[in-house]
Formats: sequence, C-alpha cells, structure tokens
Amino acid sequence: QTKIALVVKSLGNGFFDAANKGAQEAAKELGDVEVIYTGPTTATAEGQIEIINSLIAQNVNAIAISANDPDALVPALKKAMERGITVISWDSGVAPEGRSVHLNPSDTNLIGETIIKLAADYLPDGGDVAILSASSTATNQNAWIEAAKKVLPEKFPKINLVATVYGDDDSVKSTNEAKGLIASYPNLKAIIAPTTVGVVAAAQVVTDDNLIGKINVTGLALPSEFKQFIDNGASQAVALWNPIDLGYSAVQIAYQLATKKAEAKPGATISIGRVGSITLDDTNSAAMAAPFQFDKSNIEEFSKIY
Amino acid sequence: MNDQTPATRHVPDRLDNPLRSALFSWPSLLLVVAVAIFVANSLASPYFLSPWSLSDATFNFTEKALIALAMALLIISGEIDLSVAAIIALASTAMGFALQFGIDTPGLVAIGIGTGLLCGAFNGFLVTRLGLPSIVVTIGTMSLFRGISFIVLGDQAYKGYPESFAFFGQGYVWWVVSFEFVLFLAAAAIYYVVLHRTSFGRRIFVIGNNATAAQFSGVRVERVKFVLFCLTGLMAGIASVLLTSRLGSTRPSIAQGWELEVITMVVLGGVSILGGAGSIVGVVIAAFIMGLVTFGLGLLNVPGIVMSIFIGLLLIVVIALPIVYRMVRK
Amino acid sequence: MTQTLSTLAPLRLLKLREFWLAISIAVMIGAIATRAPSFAAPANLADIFNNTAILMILALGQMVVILTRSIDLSIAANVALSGMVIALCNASMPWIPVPLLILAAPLLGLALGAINGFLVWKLDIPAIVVTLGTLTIYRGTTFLVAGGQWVNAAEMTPDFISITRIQLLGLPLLSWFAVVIAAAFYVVMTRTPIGRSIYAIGVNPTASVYAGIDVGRTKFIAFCISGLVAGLCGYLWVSRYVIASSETAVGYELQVIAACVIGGVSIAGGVGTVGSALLGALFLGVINSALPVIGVSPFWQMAISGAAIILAVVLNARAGRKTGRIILKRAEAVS
Amino acid sequence: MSQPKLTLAGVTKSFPGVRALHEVSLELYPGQVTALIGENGAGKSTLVKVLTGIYQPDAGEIVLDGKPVSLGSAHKAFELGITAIHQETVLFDDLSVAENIYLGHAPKTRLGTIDWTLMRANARRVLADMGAGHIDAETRLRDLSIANKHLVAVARAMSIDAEVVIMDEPTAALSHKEIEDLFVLIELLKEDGKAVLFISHKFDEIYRIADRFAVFRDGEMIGKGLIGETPQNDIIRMMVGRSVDHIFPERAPAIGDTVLKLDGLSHPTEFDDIGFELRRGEILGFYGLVGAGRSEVMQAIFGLTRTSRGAMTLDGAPFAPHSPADAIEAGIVYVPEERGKQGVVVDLPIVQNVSLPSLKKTSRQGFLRMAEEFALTRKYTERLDLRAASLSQNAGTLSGGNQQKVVIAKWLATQPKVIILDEPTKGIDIGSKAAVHAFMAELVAEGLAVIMVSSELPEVMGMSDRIVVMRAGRIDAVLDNKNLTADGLVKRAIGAHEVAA
Ligand SMILES: Nc1ncnc2c1ncn2[C@@H]1O[C@H](COP(=O)(O)OP(=O)(O)OP(=O)(O)O)[C@@H](O)[C@H]1O
Ligand SMILES: Nc1ncnc2c1ncn2[C@@H]1O[C@H](COP(=O)(O)OP(=O)(O)OP(=O)(O)O)[C@@H](O)[C@H]1O
Ligand SMILES: [Mg+2]
Ligand SMILES: [Mg+2]
Repeated sequence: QTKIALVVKSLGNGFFDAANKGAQEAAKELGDVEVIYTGPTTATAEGQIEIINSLIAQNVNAIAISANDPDALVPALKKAMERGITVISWDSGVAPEGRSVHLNPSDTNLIGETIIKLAADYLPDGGDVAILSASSTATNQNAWIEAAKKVLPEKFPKINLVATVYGDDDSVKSTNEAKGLIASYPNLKAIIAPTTVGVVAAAQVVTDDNLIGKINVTGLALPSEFKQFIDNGASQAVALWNPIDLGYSAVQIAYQLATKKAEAKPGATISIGRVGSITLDDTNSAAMAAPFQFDKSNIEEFSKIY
Repeated sequence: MNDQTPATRHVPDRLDNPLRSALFSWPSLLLVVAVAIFVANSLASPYFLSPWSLSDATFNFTEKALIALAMALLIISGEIDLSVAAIIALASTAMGFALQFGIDTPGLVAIGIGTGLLCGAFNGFLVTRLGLPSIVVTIGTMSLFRGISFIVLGDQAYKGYPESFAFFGQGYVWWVVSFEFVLFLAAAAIYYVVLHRTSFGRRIFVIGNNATAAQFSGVRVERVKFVLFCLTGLMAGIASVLLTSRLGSTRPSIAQGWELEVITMVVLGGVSILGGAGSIVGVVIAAFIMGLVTFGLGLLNVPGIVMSIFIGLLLIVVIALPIVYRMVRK
Repeated sequence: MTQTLSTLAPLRLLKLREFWLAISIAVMIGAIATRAPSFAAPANLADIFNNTAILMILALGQMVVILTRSIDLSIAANVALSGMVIALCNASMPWIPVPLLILAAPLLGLALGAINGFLVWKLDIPAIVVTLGTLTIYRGTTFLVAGGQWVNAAEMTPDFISITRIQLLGLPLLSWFAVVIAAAFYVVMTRTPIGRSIYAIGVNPTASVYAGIDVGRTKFIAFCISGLVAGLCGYLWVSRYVIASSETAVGYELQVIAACVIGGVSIAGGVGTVGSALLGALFLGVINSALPVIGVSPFWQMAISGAAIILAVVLNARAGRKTGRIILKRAEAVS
Repeated sequence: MSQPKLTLAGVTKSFPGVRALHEVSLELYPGQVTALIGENGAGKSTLVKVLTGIYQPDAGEIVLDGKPVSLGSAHKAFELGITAIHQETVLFDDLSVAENIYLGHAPKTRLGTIDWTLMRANARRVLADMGAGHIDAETRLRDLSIANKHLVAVARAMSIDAEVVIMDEPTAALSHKEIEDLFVLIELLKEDGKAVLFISHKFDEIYRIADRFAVFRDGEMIGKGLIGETPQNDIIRMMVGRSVDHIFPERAPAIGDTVLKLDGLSHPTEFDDIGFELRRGEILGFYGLVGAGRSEVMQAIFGLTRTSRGAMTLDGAPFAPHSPADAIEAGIVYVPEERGKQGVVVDLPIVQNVSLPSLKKTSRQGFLRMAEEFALTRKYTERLDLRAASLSQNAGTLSGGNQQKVVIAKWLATQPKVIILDEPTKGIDIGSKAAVHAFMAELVAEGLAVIMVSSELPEVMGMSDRIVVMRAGRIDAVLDNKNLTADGLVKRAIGAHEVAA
C-alpha cells in the first residue's frame, strides 16, 4: 500500500477541504493508496514541520504539501527525501531543493493577470484598486502579486494599484485591513483579494458599509462560500481553479513518483488520470489549467460543487 | 536566664525521611505519567519505538524546553516573561540582518544570543527599575519585539544561512543524538545545579516566597530578578539560534504562541505560578511529557489543536490530582 | 450622580487617570484628523466605536476577573467555542429563531466560565493555570465540534448575520450591545453587593473573609460574568466577521488584557472601573483604525501598539505610585 | 448574677498537626469585660475566629441567649450580633471609609442596589458617636493614619448593633493616647450592657478594664474567675505553668566608644534632622507614638529608605548604605516590626531562614553546604532556646514568639556590630518577652550596640540606657534614663510639654 500525505496550510479552510475531496477520489481510483489528510490549525511553518517529522516517522511514501513558507520547510523536507520519501509541493510551493516537483494550480503569470483583469473588466475608466492578500509570507500570493504588478503598466495603464495589505488569512485581520483600505483611499474602486478568506471578508465589509456599486470586490474565491456576494452585487466576478482537480492531481503525481512510474526531471511528462497530463519545466514545476471565472451566470451551478 | 527553664532541648535537623519524601514528590508523580504515556505511545503506534522516531520527537520540544529552564527560575522568583517567543523572532531577525553583511556562523550565534540577552535585560529593566508588574510589561514587549521584526522584515524573509550554521538545529552529535538534545540535557544539568545547589538558587526561592523578607534579609532582590530576566532572554536567544538553524530562514512570524507552551511546560513541571516552589527535574520531565504526547498523537495524525486538548487536560488533571486526593482523604 | 461617582470609584486618582486617558484619545483623534480629516467625521467615529464594541465588552468581562486578583486567559477561546456552537446550530437548524440563539450564546459562555470558576473555587488552582489549560481545551473542542470545518457566510441564515447590523439611532445594534452591557456593568460593579464584593476580595482577600464574603464563590461569579460576556461576544464575533472557525479570536485574550491594563485596571486586583476598561479598549481601537488611515505601514502596527502598552503601564505606575505616609506634612497640618 | 449572654461548651478545633482548641468552655456576661489570657499560640485568636464564623469548630456548642446557634459564616455571626476587632487589621485600603465600615451589610434601596447616600450618612453617624467625627467617611482608607485606621476597624464593629463585642489584642498596634480612647469606648459598651471579650498580653490593661478572666494554655481552658479576686501571679502561673517574675534584667552597663553616629539625617517627607550617637554596649531606646517615624529612621539606617540630607558614620568611617545588603555587610542588622511580612519567610524551613543572610559564610564558591547551614542554625537557635519539632520545619508553623527567635537568630549568626530591634516584643507573651529582654542584656554585655524601638513605656524605661523620644518625624529629646517619669515621656511624645512649658 502506498501512503500519501496531503499536507495543507491549515485545517478547516474550505479550499483545502475541497482539495482533499479530489485527493480521496484519486486514492480510490488508484486502488492501493491511503491518503493522510493533515495540516496545522494555524497556518505556520513550525506547525507543518512537526507534522512532517511525524510523517517521516510513519514511513509514508510521499508527502504532497501546500507550504506556509517556501524556505523554512526546506530542511525538514530535505530530511524526508533523505529517508526515501517522495516530496512534492502543490498550490503554494517550496524552494526547489526541498521538493522534487511543484504543481502550480495555474500559471503564475496568468493568475497575476487574471486578478487584475477581473477588476479592470468592470472599470472601463480605470481608477484606484488595492490588493488584500493572505499572509505576507505566502509564496503563491506573493508570486501572483508580483506578476500582477508586472503586467499593470503595459496592459492596464488606467488601473492604479494604491496599496497591498495583508490579512493573514484571518477574517478579523482581513476585515480590519479592508476597512482601513476603504478609509484611507476614498477613491478606491476595487479590492482584489487573491485569497479565499480575504475575499469573503472584503465583500462583507463592502456589504456592511453600503458600498455595493461603489467598490467592486474581486479575486480568488470558492463559489460555495462566495455565492451570496455575487448575488448581492458586492462582487461582479471572481475566479478560481478547481481545488478538487488540484488535490486529485497532487495525489496522482505523488503516486507516480513514489512508485517510480514517473521521474522528476525537467521536460518529463506525468500523466494525471482524468485531468490529463503535465509537463515539468526546468525548475521541475508544472501548471494546471487557467483559472476559471465565476459570475452571475454560473456561480449557482458551481456553488454546489465546491 | 530563668533558672526554671529546662535544659536546652535538642531540635533534630529533620523528622521526615528524605528518601520517602522524594518518593512522594511532584517529579515522581510526573515520572509515572511520563512512563505511562511512553508505554501508551508504543502500544498505539508501531512507528514510535524506533531510534530515529524518538530522536525526531525531541526536536519538537527541546527549543521550548531550553527556555522553560530559565522561565522556571523566573516564575519561582514570582515573575513571568510572556515575550520569549517574540524575543526568538527578534533575535532571528537580528541574525538575518547581520547575515546581509556577510557575518559568519560564530558571529551570527553571538548576535542571536546577544539580542536575546538585550531583550531580557530590557524586560528586567522595566520590571525591576520601574517597578512594573512583569505580566503586563511582557505583554507589551511581546508586541514590541515582534513588531520590530515586522518593521525590519515586513513581508520578506532572510535566508541563505551558511552551511555551518545548519549544524545547531539539524546536526547530530552522535548517531541519532542531536546537538539540540545534548545542549538541552547539558543546560538542564546546569540549571539544576544553579537552582538547587547554589546560594543564588536559594535566594530565588526566598524571593519567590516573600520578596520583602528577602530584601530585609539582605538579598538584592532587584538584582537577582534582573539576572533572571536576562537569563530568560539569553535562553530565548539560544532557542532562536537553534530554531533559525533548523528552519534555515527567518520570518517575523516564527515561534508564534510559544510563550504559552513554555509556561505550560513550567507549570506542569510543578513550578508554582505564584512563585516560591518548583524543581528543574519536574520541568525536564514535563518537557518530555509534552514532547511525547504531541509526537505520539502526531503519529496517529491527530491534528495539533486536538493534541492541545490533551495538554490542557493533562495540565489541569495533574495539578488537580494531589489536591483532590488530599480533599478525598480528609 | 456626579456626587456618587466621587465615592463610588474608590480612587479620585483613578478618575483623574480616566480623564487623562479620555483626553489623550481625543488628542489622538484630533491629531489624526489633521492628516486625514475624514477620520474625525461622526460616521467614522461611530464606525470605530462599532469596531471596538466586542473588545470593549470582553475588556469589561476580563476586568471583573482581574479585579479579583485572577486572570482569564480562556476568554478568547470561550468566544471561539460559543461562537462556533451557535453558528453550527444556525447552519444546521436554520429554523431556530435568531433571538433564541442570541440568548443561548451567553448561557453557553456562562457554562464555560463556570468551569473555570469552579476549578478556581473548589480546587483552589491558580486562575492563570486553570485558564491556561481551558484555553487549549476550549479551542480544541471548537475544532472537534465543527469536525475541523469552518462555518462560513453562505451557511448562516441572513437574519443571523444581519441583526447586529441593524441601524438604530445612527449606530448599529452591535454598538448598542456594548452600550447596554457597559451600563449593566456600571450598575453591577458600583451598586450591588456582588460588585462591591468583587472589588473587596481584590483589595484584601483576608479582610473579605472577615467581612463575611466568600472569596472562592465571588471569584466563581467573576468567572461566570466573564464567561457570560465571552459567550455573547461569540455570537457577536461570528455575526460580525461572518465566519466561525477554531482560529476565531486566536491570541485575542492578550489584546483584551492589554485594553484593561491601558485603562489602568491593576493586575494586582481591586483597582479599575468600568470607565477605565472601556477607555482602554477604545484607545487600542482608535490606534488600530488610525494606523492604516494615516498611511503607517501595517508592519509598524504591532510595534506601535506594544510601545503604547508599555507607555501606558509606565504612566499608570507613575500616577499610582505610593507617595509614602508623609509624616512631616501631616505634622505641619496639625500644628 | 445575670445570665451569660454567650456560652461555649466543649468547643474543639484542630488544624493539621495542631490542636488549637480542645473542649473549651467559656461564658460572656452582658455589661462585663472578660479578658482572655494565654501564651502565644494558646488558641485565643482561633477562638475569636470560631465565634465570628470564620472557622467552623470540629465539635462543641455555642449558645446565644440560651439558644444554640450555628455560625456558618462571618455574615451569619454578625447577623446574630457578634462582632470583632481582629488581631490583624483587616480592612480595605483602596475602598472608602464608609464602605470599609459597611461592606457586607450596606443599606439597600428598594431596588436592592446599594444606597450610597444612606451608607455615608450612617458611617458619619457611627464615627461621630464614637468620638471619631474627624474622620471623613469619603476618604480612601489608604490615606488615613494607622491610628485612624484602627478607629475605622472599631467603627466597623460598632456599625453592627452587636450584643457581643470581641477585641483581639486591640492595643498591640496603638500607643498610649489611642489606648486611652479605646478604654473610654469599652466603658461605654459596658454601660450599654454589651458583653465584651478582651484579649491582651498586657496585664496592666487587663487589670484596668476587665471584670473577669479566662486563661488558655495549649488550646485548653485552664481557669477562670473574677479579676478582682485573683492576683496577677496566679494568672501567670495558670498561663505558663510556672511563675515568671518579669523584672527587667539587671545590667551593669559598660558603655564603650561611639559605633554609629547620625547627623542631620533627613527624608523629604517622613523625617527631618535626625541626629544621635549609639555607643558600644548600650541599649538606646526609641519612644514615640505609633506613626512618629521611628521605623522609617531605622529603615534608613538599614539602607531601605533613601535619605535626602545628612550623614551617617559607622566606627568613624562614612556610612551610606544603598540596600540592606550593604548595611548587613557593614555590621548593622534590623529586626523588623512586621514579623510575618518582613521577618521570616513562612513557607521555608527554619534552617533556610536562619542561614539566609549568612549564605556567603556557609556556602563555598556559591555552592550550598547544608551541613554548615544546620550547624550555624543549631548554634544560634539553641542559644535562644527555640522550641521547634525540627530545624526543617517551616517557620510559619511556629508560634509568634518562636518566629521572633528565628529572626533574631538569623541576625546573630551574621555577628553584627549594631542590632536594631523594632517593637521586639509586640504581641509576644510574657514568658517569651522575658527571654527576649534577657537576651538583649546578654547582647550588650558582649559589646554589641542595640537600638530598641518600642511603644511600650515599661519596656523602654526598663531596658534603655538612654531614650530618644520622637514626635512627628523629628527628635524631641535624647534623655538619660535616670529619674524619668512615664508621664513626662508621654507628654513629650504627644507634644504636650511644649504647650505646658
Ligand atoms: N489556619 C491555621 N492553620 C494551621 N494552624 C493554625 C492556623 N491558625 C492558627 N493555627 C495554630 O493554632 C494555634 C493557636 O493559634 P492562635 O492564633 O489562636 O494563638 P493566639 O493565642 O491567638 O496567639 P497570639 O497571642 O500569638 O496571638 C497555634 O499553634 C497556631 O500555629
Ligand atoms: N497611615 C498608615 N497606614 C498604614 N500603616 C501605617 C500608617 N502609619 C503607620 N503605619 C504602620 O505603623 C507602623 C509604625 O509606623 P512608623 O514606623 O512610621 O512609626 P513608628 O514611630 O516607628 O511606630 P512603631 O512604634 O509602631 O514602630 C509601621 O508598620 C507602619 O507601616
Ligand atoms: Mg492571636
Ligand atoms: Mg514602626
């Protein structure tokens, strides 16, 4: 039996629960696989390290991790690899020396562009926008924001990014930061929250403060959690990839590597069951599909799935 | 004097049997608990009883336990330091900052420990010189120290520590015996001697029991307390070196919430939170207990937050046990 | 009223301290307004008040416990657990009327507070140890009852979320909760035997025994009070932030204690008033809302509030410093 | 004879390891003062606590007005009309005077809330009734002088319309003037027909105020009777089981050179221009009213209080201690007034208490040597005839007198030059008192210099070679202890002589 640990940033987060669904699906499909779904309660690197230590002791075959910190986890994951455990990262990556493969939910640049585009689409005349991110150490968010900033001047010259703040994926902090943004930038037209926790908090603030129509909240959101804000108009549209597919793919890849059915090297192609296959780039990372956009027309349907 | 007074009577040194009282002491109770948990763990998980597992298990608590040693002394003296976790963050930031200027391993270690010492001295200054309650002061410095890390680092991280620096948090001295663990055992031995075998240790107990009487007896209360705050800062600095080395990087958010875990360790070890009583042996056993419980449950993939229920229950039950026993017997 | 105040609040000094705290909050708001005029607008001030409402209520509960020379570290965990249970009830049984849930929340909190109080009272374990233990137990239980899931906005009924947002005389209901509770605390702490007993056992536990006060029972009641408001805040929190998770209000207990301390509630017990706890909370609330507005980097926030706490403690200690017995002056006054 | 107001029969109360009361019976009569007499630890205060509902007796019966009652709590006791002024001051520093008087039985409004207006009015009335109208009911207790605090304690007892009034060593902390006031009040209570239980170690007071007496020894009632029919010696014999002639020890003072000299020592608020010389082999008595600032001066000499002006010399060399540690090193030690708080560490063994200031001597390079500590402790406690089960016993389990011996032993072990004793016999029974006095005589005979602060006139006059009288933070006079009258000293202490002269 192959034991694959799906380590997430923190337990309880709807996004990761959905990913776990996909992971279990993959396990069933593969047959002889046991998926251990685990993670710390608070999104910290130390919490994940303790978990990695106990996974090493349990002799799991593979660890698929969405990292809270790209660097701090490296020593622990290196130790795991030395003890013969296959390590991949997914969603939020680990520095290359700490994993064999990294699975991006989507292309980083594409996400960066998408989150800006989501705001720009509804701002024909341009205006001030601000970003409300997760924790300041989240690898994936930082990469997306970086990419977004890069495309701004050329593709969206009228959009003016006034601030980036961090809500730490904590509803209270996110709420306060959103309020702070609204208070400090009276001309704010949109809040972009590329995190499922932050986007809900921001939309709630906009709803509470009667700013629907004045400020558009957008970013990455789980349809099931976010439906009401599309319905009430606090948000026009949000995007996300399919977390179920992401979890499914992570387990598939981990399984292929752990059972030596595939090898992690630049250029290699790994098949991932019903999702298709991915090809590794020269940092051994690969990206899945483009983010999918949700708006009034389709949110109803997707909110029933994840 | 009065001639009817009977001849001076002999007052014996002690009436109780030291062996017997040691047998019924807090550390023995803890030891029983520790052994029980050890046995339970080995029954519950087939992976537990392997040398590498046990060695890995020690990493989960040695850094906290190092701080707990000094914290025990501080709490016995009637003070407390809630800023230790923030000191770890600040000391780590200082090391990362120094790293940017190409300072090598010995220098980094010195800076980490030195920063811890300075932070401890700052706490000590506020508490002893300005006469402020330590629990309040250290709630403030807890935000201040970590806040400074955030100011310096923001959303950035320091990484790229030299290879040789990795030894402190990841190195092994002999086979499965890690450097961290050896350091902890050595520190525990030193703290044991300091607290129980020196006049400095005696003064700590006296201060914790009655600081006024201690002062009236010529104990330099403020100075002793200041030294204890410095020691606690120093140990937090050492823990910071170990943790930074183990993580190989610095973020301002490291070691979040450790202060309560350290204090739990100390209290579980039988140190009276009101001051004046406690032992290093108890604290060491308590550290092992907490390490064993978390690692054992980790092997069963129990989420950390559920483990904390066990720790919380353990704390209350172990402390309540002797009290309930006494009540029932009466 | 004013006359009563002068004796009620045992310390004239303390009143002076509250006065200065109020002044410094006003000065702070004024100073910020020079950089961001909209900050001092009534609507924004009302907003800050609303933002601080939960902290104020919790600070009142914590104050009562601190007055008895105890401390309640589990107060935030209590918020999380009560909030989670109420949210789960709402999510799984949407037909239960929301007012009933609002009533149930404080009762749940009360039960949790009573556990703390009972352990402190009957087993005589120091409060800091008891609540350090229950802090982790309550938080872990929050995780367990929800099966590790969060309860999010989509799962809660609209009423559940919107009641605290109903505007009444220009303030949301959440703010009115704080107003009513503050008034209730004022009456209880100054006008009822139990309120006075709480002060008395903090000032001098031995003397309280001689005055016929059951010290253990009074502490028990103090913990029940703090649990009661924590439970209510559990609902308020969930309704305000429309999410219930095991991480709700994590680490918030220290904020609450800091609010008390800034207000001048003495950690040694017996000293502190309703006004002081409220002002302390408001002080923190204003700082937290002001920093983003005046463009201070969010990374400075923590250090600034830490420095504010230390400063407040130093100033409070200065103000409260014993002046000695002043034998010489007294002698002159007599002759 | 009238019926007893209150009767105790077979009351027993034990603490772990101690039988504090054993089958005690006692009657209190209306309109009479009954004095309760016994050595330290005889169980007097325990009895008071049983009568006021703070302790529950293990066995026995309490009968009030012929009906058996149960005193389940302090509240119950004062509802039944039993009130007490306890041995320790048990008041609330941070609450107002009015609330101190009425806490626990405050008047209520119709709504059940506390009626502050009425409470203050009542408090003013009670204070005025007992002649303490100068105390403002609204001030914080912290701001009152110690004597006034004591009056508040009395007012609290009086605020309950009690039939039984108990006073546990009410005079121990008071000086002459306040004691006189208190006695007037007791006379008033008697006239009102209250039953009064009065506890004191001072026989002059007992013979002045009491009608009856009861003697306790080791928790048992040994004897009772009418004071007027029983000579003091008989009572003492009942009390200690032998006779104690408390005569102050005869000494042949051999006064040597000046050891300690103070010159114009001042403190910004507490004392001013203090100057005197202390010589080897001398007992220098300090007399004054409570709150005259004597302890403050002593604490300045001991390095506890910062001074603003003036200088000290020790053996001719300048001496400016910054902490007690400095003073002890220089050879000056201080036996503080508040034994429990400042003297002994109650939860530590006797041996650790005694060796504390001598740790440098008993340890080697900072490492403890228990054998040395025991040897040192044994040497000095045996010399003081300490009564204890073992040297590892916690100091808190000793009786008051024996605790005082531990403190003195601790200081003797440092082999000091000057020993300052602040109220060395306060609250100590007559047997131990004689021992302390004899011991002081021995000390000076060995060439030590002793400063003795005392509010007890007989003690000051019986022991001192010279007497310093302090009043309101200043030295009034330094007198040779020859041909002094008690009256003259009291007048100096209260400042009456200046008016008279
Ligand atoms: N709470 C207690 N726990 C244990 N022992 C106690 C307690 N209270 C009193 N005792 C013991 O009971 C005995 C009687 O004490 P008590 O205070 O009644 O003496 P006392 O006659 O008032 O003495 P003194 O003249 O010194 O005031 C003493 O041996 C004392 O140590
Ligand atoms: N206002 C007060 N409040 C509290 N305690 C007081 C007050 N005044 C005096 N005392 C206490 O009474 C005792 C005597 O005061 P102080 O030392 O100043 O005068 P003293 O002349 O030395 O009196 P004593 O003869 O009792 O030593 C001390 O223990 C002091 O703490
Ligand atoms: Mg007594
Ligand atoms: Mg004095």
